[in-house]
Amino acid sequence: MSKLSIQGISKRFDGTRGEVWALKDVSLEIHKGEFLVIVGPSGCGKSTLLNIVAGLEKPTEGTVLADNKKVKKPGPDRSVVFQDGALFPWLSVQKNVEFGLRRIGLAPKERTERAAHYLGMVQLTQFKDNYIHELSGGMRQRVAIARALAVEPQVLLMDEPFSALDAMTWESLCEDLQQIWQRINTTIMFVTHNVREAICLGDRVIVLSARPGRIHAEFNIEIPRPRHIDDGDVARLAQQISRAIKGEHGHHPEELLYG
Amino acid sequence: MSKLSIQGISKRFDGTRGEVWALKDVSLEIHKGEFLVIVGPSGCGKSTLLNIVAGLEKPTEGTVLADNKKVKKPGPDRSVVFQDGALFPWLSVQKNVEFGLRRIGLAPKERTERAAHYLGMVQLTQFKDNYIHELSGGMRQRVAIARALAVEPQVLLMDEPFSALDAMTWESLCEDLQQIWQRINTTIMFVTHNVREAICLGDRVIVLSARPGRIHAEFNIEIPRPRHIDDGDVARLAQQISRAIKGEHGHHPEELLYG
Amino acid sequence: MDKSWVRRIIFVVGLLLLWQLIAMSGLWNKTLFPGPLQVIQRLSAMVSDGSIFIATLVSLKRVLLGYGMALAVGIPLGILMARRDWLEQTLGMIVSGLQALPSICWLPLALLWFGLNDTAILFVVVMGSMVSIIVAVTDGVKNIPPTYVRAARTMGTWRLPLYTEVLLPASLPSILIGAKLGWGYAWRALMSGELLFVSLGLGHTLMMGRELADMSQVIAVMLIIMAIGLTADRAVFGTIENRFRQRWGLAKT
Amino acid sequence: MDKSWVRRIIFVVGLLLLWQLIAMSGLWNKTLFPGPLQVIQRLSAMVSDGSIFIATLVSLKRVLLGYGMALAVGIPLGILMARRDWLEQTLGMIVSGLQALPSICWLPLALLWFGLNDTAILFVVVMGSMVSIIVAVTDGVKNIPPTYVRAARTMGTWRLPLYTEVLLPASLPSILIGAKLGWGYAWRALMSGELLFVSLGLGHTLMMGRELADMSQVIAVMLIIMAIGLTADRAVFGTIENRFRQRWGLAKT
Amino acid sequence: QTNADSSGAAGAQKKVTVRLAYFPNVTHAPALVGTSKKLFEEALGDKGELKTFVVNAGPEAMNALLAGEIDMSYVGPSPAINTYIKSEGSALRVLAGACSGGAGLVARQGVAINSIKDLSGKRVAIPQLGNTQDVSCRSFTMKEGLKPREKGGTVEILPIKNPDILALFVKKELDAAWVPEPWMSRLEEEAGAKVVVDERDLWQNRQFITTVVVVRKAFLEEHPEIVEAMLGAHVKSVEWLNANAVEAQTLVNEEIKRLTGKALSEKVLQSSWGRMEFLTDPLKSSIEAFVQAAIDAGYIEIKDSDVSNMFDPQPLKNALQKSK
Ligand SMILES: Nc1ncnc2c1ncn2[C@@H]1O[C@H](COP(=O)(O)OP(=O)(O)OP(=O)(O)O)[C@@H](O)[C@H]1O
Ligand SMILES: Nc1ncnc2c1ncn2[C@@H]1O[C@H](COP(=O)(O)OP(=O)(O)OP(=O)(O)O)[C@@H](O)[C@H]1O
Ligand SMILES: [Mg+2]
Ligand SMILES: [Mg+2]
Repeated sequence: MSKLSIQGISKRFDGTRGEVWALKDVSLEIHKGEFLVIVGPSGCGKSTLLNIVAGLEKPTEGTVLADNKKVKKPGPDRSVVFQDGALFPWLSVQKNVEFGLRRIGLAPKERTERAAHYLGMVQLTQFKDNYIHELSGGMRQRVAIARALAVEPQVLLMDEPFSALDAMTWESLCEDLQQIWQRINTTIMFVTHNVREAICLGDRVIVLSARPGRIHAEFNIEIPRPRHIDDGDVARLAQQISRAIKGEHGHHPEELLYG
Repeated sequence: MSKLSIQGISKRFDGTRGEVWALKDVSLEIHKGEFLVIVGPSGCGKSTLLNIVAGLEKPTEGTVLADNKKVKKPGPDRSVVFQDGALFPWLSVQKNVEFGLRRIGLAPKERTERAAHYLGMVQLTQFKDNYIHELSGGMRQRVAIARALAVEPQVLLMDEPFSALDAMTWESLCEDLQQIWQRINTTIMFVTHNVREAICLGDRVIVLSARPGRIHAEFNIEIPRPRHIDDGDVARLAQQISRAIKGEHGHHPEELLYG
Repeated sequence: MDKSWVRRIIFVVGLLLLWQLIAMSGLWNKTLFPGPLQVIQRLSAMVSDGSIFIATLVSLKRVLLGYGMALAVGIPLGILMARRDWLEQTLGMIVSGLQALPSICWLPLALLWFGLNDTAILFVVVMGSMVSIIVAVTDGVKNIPPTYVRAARTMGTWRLPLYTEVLLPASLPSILIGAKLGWGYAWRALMSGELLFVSLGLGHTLMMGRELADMSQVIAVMLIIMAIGLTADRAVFGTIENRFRQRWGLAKT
Repeated sequence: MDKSWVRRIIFVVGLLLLWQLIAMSGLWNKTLFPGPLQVIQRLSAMVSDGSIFIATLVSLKRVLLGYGMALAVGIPLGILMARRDWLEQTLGMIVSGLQALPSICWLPLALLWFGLNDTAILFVVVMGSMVSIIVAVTDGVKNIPPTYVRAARTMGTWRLPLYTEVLLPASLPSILIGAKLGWGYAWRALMSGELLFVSLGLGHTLMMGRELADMSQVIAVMLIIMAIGLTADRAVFGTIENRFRQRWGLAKT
Repeated sequence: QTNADSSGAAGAQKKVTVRLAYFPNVTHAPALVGTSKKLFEEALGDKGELKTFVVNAGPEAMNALLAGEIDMSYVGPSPAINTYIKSEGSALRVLAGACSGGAGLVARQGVAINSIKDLSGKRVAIPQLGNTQDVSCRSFTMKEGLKPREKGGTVEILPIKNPDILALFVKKELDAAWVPEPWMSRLEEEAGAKVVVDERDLWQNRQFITTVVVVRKAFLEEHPEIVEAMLGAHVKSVEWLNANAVEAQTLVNEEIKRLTGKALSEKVLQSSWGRMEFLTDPLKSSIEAFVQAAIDAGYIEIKDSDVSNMFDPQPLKNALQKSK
C-alpha cells in the first residue's frame, strides 16, 4: 500500500500576468519508508508539488492521498522543511524547534530535551538562545531542518533543505538524515537541484520537466548505502540523470534502472 | 595597486546571548579584475566579510580600502547579490532589475533595454511583469543576480548567488558571469559553500575557518578556462581544498599552488 | 463576491429589524432611542429639503482638504522621524504628547490664530488627524526589514530616492493603517471643529440635533457619517490594500 | 543616551523660551494666549490645593480601565476579523463605519444604557478606542507574511494556538501601532465622556477652563495630558517596541 | 412600563430616592443654596433621600431625564421645551421658575451700537442656535424691523460658544453678542464691552424666565408628595436668597468653586447678581412668548407647538401654601 498517492495533479497559478501551469498531470505512488527525491530545473514546480502534498496548496486538478485518505489540509503527520526556512523571528532558536513538539503532545521537559538533541545534531547548541536574525543563512537552514525532524513525522517533505550548507556540514547532515529515516521508518519526499545529492540520498529519483512540470523520467537508485558523493557509481549515474534533465536523450527515458 | 584592500578586519556581534566574534583579523588584497572566491563552513563569517566590504556593516577593528579610499558606506560601485535575495516585493521583476540603473544615470530607455537584456540572460524574460512572490526560489535568485549584474559595477560582491540553481541553469549562468567579468573587467568577490563551484570560477580561493572566521588557507587556481565542474583537475583540487577546510592537514596550508 | 453580499445584506437587515424590535419594545425611552422608521423619516425630510446634501458636501470638502493636508505633512514627517534621531527626540516627543489631546483643546487656539473662517476648522481637522498618521508611519518605517534599505544602499540609493522609492513603498502597509485611522480622526475632529461657528456641515447638523433633543437627527447624521466612512474604507482604502496585498503576495492562508 | 537627553532638554527649553517671547510680544491677547509663567502659576495653584492630583488620578483610573477593556476586546476581535470572512463582512462593516463617529455621539446612548455614572464614561472610552485597535490589528494580521501561518499549519497548529502563538506575535508590530493610537483615542474619548456630568477628572477641569475662558487652565491640563501621554508612549510602548525590534532584528540601517 | 417606573415602585416601600440635577452656575443659585444648606434633605425628612448630579449642559441633563436617570432638574427653558416637544409631552413637566433675567445684548468696545436697531450690518454672536438668547435676539431684532442674513436681512447672527465670544471680541471679529450671565459681566469686565440692552427691559414686568425646575412626568405621577416637598425646599431657598443677598453671593460662589474648581471674580458676581432675580413663578407667559418666537425663527414646527400641558402648577401651589 502506498503511503502517499499523487493522482493526476495539475496546478495553475493565476498570477498578475496571466496563468502559469506549474504542474500538469503528475501522478506518483510513494510507499511507506521510501526516500523519494525530486529534481528538475528551477521553476519547474518542485516546491509546488511539495506544497500540494503538504496540503498547503490546493491542486487545480487531481488528488493526493496520504494513507488512502484525501489530503485536505496540512498536519503534523507531514512535516515540511520550507525552501525559505519560514522560521519565526519572534522565537529563539530553541523555541522555534520546540514549536511543533507541543502539538504532538510532548511534555515540556521532553520538548526541551528533544529540541536540544536535534539542535545538537545540526551543531547549533551554542546558538539555542539566539534569535533567527542573528544566524547565518546556513544556520537558519539547519534550524529549519531540526524543527522538521524533531517532530519525527511519518512523512517528511523537504524543499532544498541542504542548499546553503558547506560540504562538511552537508555530509554530516546527510548521514544524520538517513539514520533518522531508517530509525523512525519515515517516508521522505526530498526536493533538490543537486543531482549528486539526489543520488546519495534517494531510493528513487524523479525528474520533473519545466513549465508545465511533468514527470520526465524516473530512476531507481540501487547503489548500496552508505553512498559517497565522490563515488564513481554516483558520478556515473549523475551524468545519466543530468542528460535526462537536459533532455539529450532522443527517446523518452521512462524507467531507467541502474545496477 | 589593489582594487580592494582588507586590512586587519575583526567583527564582533553583540547578540542576545553574549558576543560572537564573526571575523578575527582578516587581511586580504584583491587586485583589479580578480575573481576571488571565499569558501568556508556555515556560519564562519563569509557573509559578514562581504557585508563589511560592501560598507553595510562596520568592522569592529580594521579598515577596508576600495581604490585606496576607505569604505564608509555602500555605493553602486560595489554591487551586491544578497544571500536572501533582498528583492523588493512592491516592484515587478523588470522594475527590480531597473532599480539600480537609475542611480547610475541611465536614461529610461536604456534602463529598460539593459534590464531586458539581463533578464534574458537569466531566462526570465517571460516573467518580467510578475511580482517577486510569484517566483520560485531559484527564479528569485536569478532576479537578484540580474539586478546586481545590470549595474555592471567595478566590484561585484556575490553571496552564494548560485545556491538554488539546478545544474543546467548553473552552468549557463557560470558562463555568463565569466563573460561579463571579462568584458567589463570587474572585480568579483564570490562567496560559496561549494568547493567545485569555487574552483570553476575563481582566480583564487580563500578558505575561512569557523568562529572566529580567520583566513585558513589560500589557493591560486591556475586551471585554464573554461573549466568544467566534472573535470579531473577540478575534482582533484576540490579534494585538496576540502581537506584544507576539514583541517586534515597537519601543517597550516598557507599558500598551496596548483598547476 | 455574491455570497459576501448576501451576508452583508442579511446582516444589515437583521440589525435594522433588531433595532426596530428594541425600539418597539419600549425597553428604552423612545425619544432617546428612536426606531429606524423615525430615523428614516427624519432622513428623508432632510433629503427632501436638500439640507443634508449641502451639509454633507460642505463637510466632505473640509474633511478631504484637512485630511489631505494631514497626509501630505504627516507621511513625509513620519518617515523622516523614523530615520532621524534628532527629529524623533524633539518633534517625536511633541507628537507623542499631542496624540492624547482632544480636539476641543485646539478650538480656542484655532479661533485666536485664524479667526472665524474655514481655516480654523481646517486647522482643527489637521491637528486631529496628522498626529495619528505620523505615529503610524514612523512605526511602520521603523519596522521595515533592514534588508530592503541595505539592498537599496548598495545600489547607491540615498537621500530623497531612498525615501520615495524604498522607505515609502516598503512601509506602505503601515502607512495604510495610519491613513485609515487618520481618516477616522479627521472626521471626529471635523465634528468638533464645525461647532466653532455655524458652518453648515454635518457636525453642525449633529450638534443641532443634540441641542434640540432630536435624537432621530443625531442618529441620521451618524448613519451618514458611517456610510461615508464605510464607502471610503471599502472603496479607497480597500482597493489600495487589495492591490498591494496582491503584489506582495499577502493572500490569506 | 546622554546626547539625546541634552537635545531633548535644549528643545524643550527652546520651546518654552519661544512661547514666553511670543506671549510677551503682545502679538496675541494675553488672556487667550497666556505665557508659560502664567500657566505654571495656574498649575502650581492646582498642585497646591491638590485638585489636579485628584483629577489626574480619577482620569487615569478611567482611561486605564477603558483602554484595558478596549485592548482586551479589540485585539482578539481584530485578529478574528482578519481571519474570518463572515466577521469582516458583517462586523467589519460596522467597525469601519464607527471609526469616523465622534465620541459625543455616544453620550446619549451611554446615559440611556448605563446612567449617570462611571460606567457610562467607561463606555464612551471603550467605544472611542476599541475601533482603532480593531482596525489596526485586523490590517496587521492581514499583512502577516503567509509563510508563518503555512509553517505553523504544517506543524499541526490550528484554532486557538494558531491565534495565540502565531498570529498574535507575528502581528505584534501592527498591534503596537494600533495600541498606541488607541491610547490616544482613549484619552480623547475620556475628555468627551467626562463632560457627561461633573465627575472630577481632567476632562472636567479642561472643560471648566474652556467654559470660563481660562486658557491658563486649559493649557495646564493640556500639558498634564501630554506629559502622561508621553510617559506612556516612551515608558510602556517604547520599551515593548525596543524589545521586539531587537528580537526581530529590525535595527535602524 | 419604563425601568424608571420600576425603580420608583421599588422605592415606594422604603425611602424614595430623588435624583436632582443642576449646573454649577449663578443662574442655578436656588439649587446651589438648597443643596449646600441641606434644605432639600430637610424637606424630604424620612420620606425620601436626595441624590444630586451636577451636569455641565442642558442636553446632558435632559438626556439623563429621558433615560430615567434623574427625576428633577434645574435647567434652562429651551432644553426643557425641546425635550418636552420631542417626547410629545411624555417626558417632563415644568413645576416652577428659579431665576429670571440675566441676559442681554453687549457691544464690543468702540463699535457704535446703542440700540437693537444699530445691529443692522453687524455680526452678532449668540451662544447656541435655538437657545434662549438666540430666540430672544431673533425675535427682538425682528420687532425692530431687522432680519437675519439667512432670511435676506442685514443682521449676521452667529452661534459662538461663550468663551469663544470673548476671544472674537478681542480679535475684533464680532461686533455684538446676546449672552447670558455671567458672560455679560465678563465681557464688560474683560473685553471692555458695553451693555446695550438688559433684556429685562424688553419684557413685561422686567421678567422673563432663565431657569426652571422640571420633573420627570412619571416621577411626578408616582410621588407627588415628594415633589411637593422638594418644591417646598426650593421655595425656602429662593426666599432665603432674596432675603440675604450678600451672604447668598458668598455661599453661591463657594459652591461654584467647590464644584468647578474656580470661583467667579467678585466684580463679575456682583454685576451679574444685579441683573437677575430669583423667583418661583415659572413665568408661563414668557415661555409661551419664547415658543412663539422659536416658531417664528423656524426652530419649532407649528404642529409641535402646543405647550399648554407642559406646566403643572399644582405642586407649587401646594408648596407655597404649606410654606405660609
Ligand atoms: N546580527 C547578528 N547578531 C549576532 N550574531 C550575528 C549577527 N549576524 C551574524 N552573526 C553571527 O556571525 C557569524 C557569521 O555569520 P555569517 O552570516 O557571516 O556566516 P556565513 O559564513 O555567511 O554563513 P553561511 O554560509 O551559513 O551563510 C555567525 O555565527 C552568526 O551567528
Ligand atoms: N503564487 C504564485 N503565483 C504565480 N505563479 C507562481 C506562484 N507560485 C509559483 N508560481 C510559478 O510556478 C512555477 C513553479 O514554481 P515552484 O516554486 O514550484 O518551482 P520550483 O521547482 O520549486 O523552482 P526552484 O527550484 O527555483 O525553487 C514557477 O514558474 C512560478 O513562477
Ligand atoms: Mg522551489
Ligand atoms: Mg552567509
